[in-house]
Amino acid sequence: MDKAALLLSLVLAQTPQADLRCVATGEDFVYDCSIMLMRGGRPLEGADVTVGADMPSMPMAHSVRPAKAIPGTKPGEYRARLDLEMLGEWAIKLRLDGPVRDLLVLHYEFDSKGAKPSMGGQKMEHKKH
Amino acid sequence: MDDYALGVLTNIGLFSFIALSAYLLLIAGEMSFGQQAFFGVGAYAGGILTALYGWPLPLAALAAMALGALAQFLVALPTLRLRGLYFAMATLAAAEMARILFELLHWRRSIDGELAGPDGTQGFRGIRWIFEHGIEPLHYLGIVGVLLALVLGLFVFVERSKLGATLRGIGQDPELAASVGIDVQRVKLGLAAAAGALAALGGVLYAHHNTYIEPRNFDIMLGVHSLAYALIGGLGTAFGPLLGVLLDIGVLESTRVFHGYRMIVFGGLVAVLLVFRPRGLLDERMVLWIRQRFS
Amino acid sequence: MSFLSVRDVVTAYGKIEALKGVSLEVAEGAITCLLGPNGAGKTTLMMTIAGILKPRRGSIRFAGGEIAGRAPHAIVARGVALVPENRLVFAAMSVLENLQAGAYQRRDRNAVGGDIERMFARFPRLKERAAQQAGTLSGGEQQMLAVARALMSRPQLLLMDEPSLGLAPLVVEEIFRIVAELHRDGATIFLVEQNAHMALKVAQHFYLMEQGKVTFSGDPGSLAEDEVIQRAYLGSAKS
Amino acid sequence: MLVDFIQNTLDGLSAGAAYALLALGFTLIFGVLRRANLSFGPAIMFGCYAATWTHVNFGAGLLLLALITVGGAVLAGAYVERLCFAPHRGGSAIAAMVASFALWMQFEELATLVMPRHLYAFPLLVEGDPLALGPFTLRVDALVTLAVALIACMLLAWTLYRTRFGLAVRALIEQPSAAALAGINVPWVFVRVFALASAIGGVAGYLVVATHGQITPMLGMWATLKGLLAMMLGGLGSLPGAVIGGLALGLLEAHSQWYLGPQMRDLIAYLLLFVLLAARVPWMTTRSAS
Repeated sequence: MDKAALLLSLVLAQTPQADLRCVATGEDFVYDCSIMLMRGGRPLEGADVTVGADMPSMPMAHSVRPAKAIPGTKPGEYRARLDLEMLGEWAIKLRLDGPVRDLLVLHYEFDSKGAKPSMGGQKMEHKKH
Repeated sequence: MDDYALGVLTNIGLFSFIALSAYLLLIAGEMSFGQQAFFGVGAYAGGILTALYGWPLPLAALAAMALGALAQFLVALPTLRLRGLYFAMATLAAAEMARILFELLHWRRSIDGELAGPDGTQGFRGIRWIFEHGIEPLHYLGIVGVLLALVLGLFVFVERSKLGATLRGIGQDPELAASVGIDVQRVKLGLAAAAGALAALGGVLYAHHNTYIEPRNFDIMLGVHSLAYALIGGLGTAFGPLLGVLLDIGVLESTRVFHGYRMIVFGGLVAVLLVFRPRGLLDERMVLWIRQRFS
Repeated sequence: MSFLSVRDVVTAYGKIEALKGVSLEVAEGAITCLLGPNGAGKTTLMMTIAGILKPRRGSIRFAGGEIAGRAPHAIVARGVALVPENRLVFAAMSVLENLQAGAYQRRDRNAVGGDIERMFARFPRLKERAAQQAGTLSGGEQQMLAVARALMSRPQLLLMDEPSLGLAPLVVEEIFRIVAELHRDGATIFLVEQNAHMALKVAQHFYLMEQGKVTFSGDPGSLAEDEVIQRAYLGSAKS
Repeated sequence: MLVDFIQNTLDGLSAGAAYALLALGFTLIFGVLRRANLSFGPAIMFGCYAATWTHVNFGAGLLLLALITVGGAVLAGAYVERLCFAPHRGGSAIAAMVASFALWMQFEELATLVMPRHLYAFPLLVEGDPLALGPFTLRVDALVTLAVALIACMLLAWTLYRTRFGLAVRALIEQPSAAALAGINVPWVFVRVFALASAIGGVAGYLVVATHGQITPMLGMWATLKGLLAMMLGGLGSLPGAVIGGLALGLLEAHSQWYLGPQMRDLIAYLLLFVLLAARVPWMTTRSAS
C-alpha cells in the first residue's frame, strides 16, 4: 500500500484517531495532556473522554487511575491531567463515550519534559549488539 | 460504580483465570512458568476471529479455548515426565518461543478500508467487538463474573469428586498414585489441556476488554505473577488464587495507599507470608478448619 | 557408666511417629548394638542422635551434655560421628578429599595428615585408591571409606547404621573385623544391624527395637540367639 | 564467509564469557540449595544501580564503581538468602522460588523509585575504537570481559578445589546430609555461597553494563533469564557445565543473530533448551531438581 492510499484510508476511517501532546507540570510524573480526536477526517466533538494508562508489560496489574478529560479550546481538542507512577513507556488508554464509544490505545514515552510517541510494542532490549 | 472501579474488578476477574490455570497445575505438583503463553494464544486467536473474520465473541472464545487446550497439550506431551525446575524451564522456553512467534506474526487484512490485525511488535489494535455490539463496561464485568463463577463452580465440583482426590494424590506422590493404578501421564495431559483452555479464556476476554494486545503483554512477568497469586492465596481451594489476585490488585493497587511503593510492600508481604504459610493463606489445613467450623 | 543416654525420645514425620518414646544407654568403651526389623525406627534413631532429624520430645545426653535438637555440626563438635546408612560417600570427590571432609572441623593440619596416614595403614585399599573418585570404589571399599571419614573427626562415640547392608559375606566379615579392632583400640560404638548373628558376636550389650519402641535389652546370651534373630527380622508380633 | 564466522565466534565468546559467569553464580546456588533463585539477576541489577547512583551523584571512577556493583550485589544476595531461602531450607521449593520472585519485584520498584528514568548512561569500560586485526575487529572491552571471566573462573576453581570452604561446598552439592554429618556448618556455608555467587554475578553485571554503557531495570530479568538458560544448557548443578553452557549460549546467539536476526536468535536459544529438555539428554536431567 503506498503512502497516498494509507493517508486516504486514515481520512476515510470511521474509527476515531487520536493524537496526544503532554507537558510535564514540574510535579513528579504529573503531566498536562492535550488530546486531538479526529473521525473521518474531521474533528470529533462532544465526546466524553477518559484517559488512563497501563504499563505495557503488566497491563492488568499496573494501571493509573483514569482522569476525565475536559473539552479544550480548539474543535476536537480535550485536556486532561495524568498522574503516572514512573517515567518510561506507557500505554495511554482513551475511553470514548457519547456520540462514539471506543477504546484507543496509544504508546508514549514519558520523560522529564513531556511525552513523545514510541513505536508501540517495540521491545526494550537491554542489550544492543 | 465509576469506570475505574469497573476496570479494576474486570482485571481481577481476568487475572483470576490465568491464576486458576497455574493453580490447577500446582495442585497436581507441576510448576509452570509458561501459562502466559496460553493466555496469549487465547487473546490472539479470539481477537483475530472477531476483528478480522467477524465471528461473534462467544464462538471465538470457544475456538480460542480449544486452541489454548491444544497448545498446552502439545507442549505437555514431550515435557510431562520432567519434574520440578526442569518442567518449569521447559514451559518457560515454550512460552518465550510463543512470545517471539507473536512478534513475528503479521496477519493483516483490510477491514472497512483499514488494515487491521496482528502486526508483529507493533501489536494488534482494534479488537472492538464489545464496542461494535454496544456492550457497556458493567455488562462486560457481568460476563467476566458469570464465567468466573462457572469456572469456580466447576473447580469446587471437581475437587469434591474422586478426580479431585486423584489430582491431589498425584501432586503429593506421583509414584504412589501410579502404584494404585492411576495413569498419571494421562491425567496430567488432560490437566494440561484444561489449564491451557482456562488461560486462553482469560486471554480472549482480556483482548476484548482492552481492544489492544501486543507480544510483551505475555512475557514471563504475567506467568510468574499468576503463579505467585495462586501460591499466596493458597493451594487448599480454588478460591485461593482468587484471594491472591484480590489482595494484590484489589487491595494494594486500587486503594493506592502505597502509591509508587506498592511492589516493595507487596513483595515484602509475600516473602514474609510464605515463611509462615508456605502453601498460602487458604492452604489445605485452613480449608479443613473452615469446613469443620461451618458445616 | 552411661556415655550416651537417650530418654523418651519421640521423632515424627508429619503425623506419623517413627520413634514413640525410645530410651536406651550406651556405655563408654563398649560396643552396643541395636537390632530390629525393617521399619522399626532404627535409622530414625541414629539420625535423631546425629541431629539430622529433630526429636519432638525427649532428651539425648552425651558425656553429660544435652545434644537433642542441636545442629549436626555442633553434635560432631561434641565428639559424635555417624557412619550413615548406604555410606553416602562424596562420589565425585577423591578418596583423600572424602577423608579431609571428615576432618572438616579440625584445625590441626599436621595431626590430620597423621590421621590420614593411620587410616591408610588400617585400610590399605583406600591408600591404593587415594586419588580415585569415591564413586568408583566397590561397595565394601565405600563402606571402609565411610568409616574412615567418620573416624577423621576423632569421635568419642561412633554411630554405625547398617554397615553390612548390601555387601558380600566375605566383605561383611571384614567390616566386623574392623569394628572389633576399633573396639580393641578403645572406641565406643553404637551399631545398628540387620545381621544379628554377626552383631551379637562383637557386641557387649544389645537392644531390640520394634515399631518405634525398645522391647528388649540384654547381653548376648541372655536370650537364645535364634529367638533374637527371629524377633530382629520379623518382630515379636508375628512369632 | 569465513571471516564472518570467525568474527561471530569471537563476539560470541565474549558475550558467552559473561553468560558463563551468570550461570556459575546460578549453579553455585542451585547446587547447594536445589532451588532456583529468581532474584539472582535483580540482585545484580541492584548492585549496578547502586554504582550508577554513585556515578550520577559523585562521578566515581571505574574501579570504585566495580567494587560498589559487586558489594551491592552481595548485600542484595544476602537479603534474598535470609528472607527467601533460609526459612524454606528443607521445605517447599515452590514457596522459596515464589518468595525470590517477590523480592525481584521489590528490587525493580526500588530501582525505578530512586532513579525514575528508564535508561541511564553507565561509564564505558573502554573508550575509543575497536582494534583492527586484519579483517577482524576486536573490541577492547570484549577482551577485558574474556580476561576477567577467565580470571574469575580460575579464582573460583582455586576456591572450590584448594580451600576448606571449597571442600565444604562440593561436599554439600553432592551429599547434603553426609556433609552435615562430616561436621560442616551447613547454614553458614549457604550464606557464604550466596555471597560468592552474588559477587560473581556482580562482576558479570558490571562487565555487561560497562560494555554497553547503559542500564535499565530490565537488566534484572535479562540476567536471570540468561543465567537460567546457560545453566540449564550446561547441565543443572555442574560447575564446568555452567561455563560450557554460557559459552555455548554466547556462540549460538552470535551466529544465529548474524544469519537470522535478533528475534530468531532468542527463538533458537529457547527452542534448543526445549528440545534438549524434551529429549531428556543425559547431562541435563540426571540431577534431581527440587
